[in-house]
Amino acid sequence: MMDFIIGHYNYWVSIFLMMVGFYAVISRGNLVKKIIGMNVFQVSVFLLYISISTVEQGSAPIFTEGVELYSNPLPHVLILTAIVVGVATTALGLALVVRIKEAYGTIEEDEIHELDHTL
Amino acid sequence: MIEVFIDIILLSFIAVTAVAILRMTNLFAIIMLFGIFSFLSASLFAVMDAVDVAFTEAAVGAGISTVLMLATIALTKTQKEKVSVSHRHWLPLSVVIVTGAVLVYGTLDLPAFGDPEAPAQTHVAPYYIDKAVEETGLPNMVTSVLASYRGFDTLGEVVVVFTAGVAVLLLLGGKHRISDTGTNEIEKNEHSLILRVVAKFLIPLIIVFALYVQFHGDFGPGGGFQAGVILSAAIILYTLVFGLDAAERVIPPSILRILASLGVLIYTGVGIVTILLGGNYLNYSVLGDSKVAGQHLGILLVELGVGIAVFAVLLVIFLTFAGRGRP
Amino acid sequence: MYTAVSLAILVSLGLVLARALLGPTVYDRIAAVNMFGTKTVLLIAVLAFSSGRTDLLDIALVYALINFTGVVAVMRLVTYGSFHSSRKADTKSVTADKG
Amino acid sequence: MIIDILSWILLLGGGLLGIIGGIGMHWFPDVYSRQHAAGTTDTLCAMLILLGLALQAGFSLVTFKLALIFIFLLFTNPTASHALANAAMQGGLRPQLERTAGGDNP
Amino acid sequence: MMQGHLCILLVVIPLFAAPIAAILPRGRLPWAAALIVTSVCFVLAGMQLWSVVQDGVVSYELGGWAPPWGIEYRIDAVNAFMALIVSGIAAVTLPYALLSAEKEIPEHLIPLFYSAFLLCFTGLLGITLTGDIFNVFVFLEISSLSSYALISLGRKRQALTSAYQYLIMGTLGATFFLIGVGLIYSQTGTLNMVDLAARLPQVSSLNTIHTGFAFIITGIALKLALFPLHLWLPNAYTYAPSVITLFLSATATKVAVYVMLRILFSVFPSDFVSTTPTGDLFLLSGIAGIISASVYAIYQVDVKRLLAYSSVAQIGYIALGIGFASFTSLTATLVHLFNHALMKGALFMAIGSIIYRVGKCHMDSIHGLGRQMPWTFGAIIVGGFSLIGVPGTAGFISKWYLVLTAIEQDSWISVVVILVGSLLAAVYIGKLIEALYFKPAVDSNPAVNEVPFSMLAPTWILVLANIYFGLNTELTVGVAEHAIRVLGVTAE
Repeated sequence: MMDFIIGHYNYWVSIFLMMVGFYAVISRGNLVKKIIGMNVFQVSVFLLYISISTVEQGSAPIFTEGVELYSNPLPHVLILTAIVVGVATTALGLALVVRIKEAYGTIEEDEIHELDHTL
Repeated sequence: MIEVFIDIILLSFIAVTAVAILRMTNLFAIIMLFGIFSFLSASLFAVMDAVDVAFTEAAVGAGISTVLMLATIALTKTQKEKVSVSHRHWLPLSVVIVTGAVLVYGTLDLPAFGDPEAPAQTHVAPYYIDKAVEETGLPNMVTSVLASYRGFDTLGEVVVVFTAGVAVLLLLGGKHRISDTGTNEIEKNEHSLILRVVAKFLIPLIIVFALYVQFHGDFGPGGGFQAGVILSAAIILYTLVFGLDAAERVIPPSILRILASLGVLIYTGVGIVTILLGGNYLNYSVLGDSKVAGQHLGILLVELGVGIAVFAVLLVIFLTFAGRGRP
Repeated sequence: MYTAVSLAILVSLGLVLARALLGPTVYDRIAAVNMFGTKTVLLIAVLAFSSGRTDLLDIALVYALINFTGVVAVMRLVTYGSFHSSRKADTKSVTADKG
Repeated sequence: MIIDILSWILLLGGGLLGIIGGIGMHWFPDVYSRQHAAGTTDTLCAMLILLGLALQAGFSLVTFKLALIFIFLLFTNPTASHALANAAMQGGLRPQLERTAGGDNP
Repeated sequence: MMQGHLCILLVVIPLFAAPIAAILPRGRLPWAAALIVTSVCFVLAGMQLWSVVQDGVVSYELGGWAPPWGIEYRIDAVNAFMALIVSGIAAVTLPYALLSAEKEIPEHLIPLFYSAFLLCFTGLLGITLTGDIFNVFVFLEISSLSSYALISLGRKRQALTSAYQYLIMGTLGATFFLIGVGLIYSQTGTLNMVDLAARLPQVSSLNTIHTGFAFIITGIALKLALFPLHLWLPNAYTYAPSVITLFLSATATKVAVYVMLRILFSVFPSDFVSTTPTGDLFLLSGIAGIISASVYAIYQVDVKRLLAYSSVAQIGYIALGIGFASFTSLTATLVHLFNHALMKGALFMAIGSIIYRVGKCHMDSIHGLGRQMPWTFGAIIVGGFSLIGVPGTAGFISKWYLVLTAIEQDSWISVVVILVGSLLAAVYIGKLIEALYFKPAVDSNPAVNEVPFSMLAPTWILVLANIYFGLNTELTVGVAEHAIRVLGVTAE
């Protein structure tokens, strides 16, 4: 039982982080906060992937004399790509937030809705 | 054993930080915490042997993303999130709980953390570990998988970054004048002397380090992407200390835009050259006399393309954000 | 021995994290973030030695650099209110609240 | 052998200072004194630990990198502390000159 | 020599052109570059489809590495057909784009605009052609990021908020997809679709695979705007620049449908999918989507929003086709993908022409314009009839096949829903035609002329295609049937 918990602790924490990030995205009305929540959500997915790639007693996937056991390089590559995608999305999202602020004068979702409906 | 222990402690820290991010309403404090969150996750990646990922996450998450978020709250002049009472919280909450429950259900069957016999470790990955060094001549398997075996993904990644640059320019690139600053004051730098002296000393070091990361990526953690981020961080530091105008005198934005395109073109171009030489797209083996030499040359070139593109795009993004609303 | 040192660093990380969470002023948080960055650098450096992977030092170096840039960015923002102007901003609004 | 012992002492000293600095961040009543606690211990702690590690490594590229990290921290910490205190002053926070019960805010 | 590289050139040519377009000077040069690139791609896609139908599946090893270690492009009739749709629509869109974009996009942004357009085009083609599930994610993000930016260029400020909303939903969808891929990878160790299909049957009873499957499907459903996850779509289509609305409505959701088909029918084993409630959920979503979106469409006063809701309803028909999962229904799905691209393309082009002339497309402000712009009005009539499913137009064919399946499967409720959906479509198209032709012209509108030839010609190419493919079904249905057989679904 203990082994099972230790062996899955990583996954569960990353799932917990996913829930926190996801909740921040869908429940908060502030546009910047949503983007930060999205970042948390994405980072937790990275954690999940890297947890999958880890090998106990393994070393980083850089060839060294005398080392036999390496951790899995493939998820690392995938996550490198995903991190880049994440920062690209963040930059675009924040640029949108700046423009929304300029156009509406607020970055709160409720107030934006009100402004659009009173038009 | 100690690594498992550190792993668990760091995971607990990161969980606490995430909850705090969710609960706080002061955006400035949230962004500070997000910096810590990124540092923590990067450390976790380092502990879990994903050195390249740790490298990138620290530079991107704690560096670029945080700076961009700061720029955004500066531009939107919003420090506090309004918490509305009208929101119905049960709907998002139940969606999240269902999602989490499904995920936990899914992980019950996952092999234990670190199991070397897990399917993920036994099918495709061993090929890279056994053959990559021999086939590409690079000790860093992450680099060889990144630039060669899955080189097309990496091309896509560079294009994503480029797209973000185009998108930010489309959104914020135009001249936008804010009304309240009529006086065109001369950029007189009031930043403390200490900071300027230190920055003058550090920036060359950072640039040298970026070049080291660019070309050492074949052997250790690093590569084009990380080098590009670090190099742009150096210029960002310069901008922060000496002012935006000074930075734009050093690197004019028009040059940066050309560099960004150039980086992508180098990567795509290498692929086209390999087709012309009779290989498949991005098959670097045809570039050199021997297979390994070709791989080596190809990886070097595409990493260079990645470095240039990432450097230029991230800097364009930062400068566009920083220059928005400039009188 | 490395274990003892990493534990010590972890403890101080925890304390610093608590300061960052509790605030109360923005400056406390900034200081905490800065110190957190430094401690992470040290943790990674110690880890590099305890696991024998000196490659990790490169990462520690990047953390130190990013930490510095980040803190300067925050500082600039707090002092001037934006990344381009050199006029002193009214920063009272930033500093007071307890998040 | 001597070097080993010396390096252990340095490392442990550094670790201890780290904890003390962490406690210091909670012990003092206002930004400036906390900053003082953090700033001073932080730099020294980093110095001791990195020096200890350098002794372990001997003279190589590793030492060079450690030295580089050290230079970074040496510059960044005091600069950051200075700029921070500066910013805090400008931001309107007055140092608290006398200790008051529960006096956390300006 | 280039024959073997056809599939990769399809992606690489626009990829190479996009950064060049970004640094070209203002003026018409970026447009010309984009026009040439998309036309070349259209021709290449045609050649690709021809060669695939003739010689069977093409596998292209990127970087010269054999799958599953390297990334593989795997072209069969399904994705060659999709690539043809995407590049065809792009090639017709561009001649139209010249004037429309000049009117709606600030001049200094034109080079970046076409660069982003090409990036979006690249992304969509990349998703279509790849045989690697992670590569799908990467190109999905390329197309999504560029479409967020393009949508935000609309002239009203709501364009910004709808782009933001789309960004959040789209990123959540992509991240869900990523989680699913990670879970699947953790139990199979591979990312190549063919390899996945070979390895999944052994592990398909595990929880992890079920969860991964659910996440992948949810992720794509978000991108697909499957009812009830469609909330981003009406806003995005309403406020985007006309050119972008027409391009995205005709391609982006179609590509997402393709990914869904690929995942459901070629990656996951069919006996696994049939144990899950996926089919029923699709049927349910299809039925609810058709009815509710059509009803919503009737009450819209903005013509673009009306058509956007109609798109959601059309996705409902596609969902029905996927839900039945039979040979006929999937054929109907593919044919409908193609036909819907044609009719929505034509309709949005016609609406774009109206916007070009009067600057808005509110129901009240277009009164009588049909008499002043007869050709544009004609396009709307034919496109609208196709949308309703009048015999003799393309729309009739796909609906006919769908009804056939529903009868085959004894699902009378679906038959009723399809018919009611068509009826509702007749109502909203009728409203549109009434406003355009039978209402007296608004006084405040100045008398307008027909739009220039460069905008009319692309519109009428699509209109004529609507009629042609309504009369001659051999080509579309033939290719679609061939494609469905490739997916491994055969007629009983």
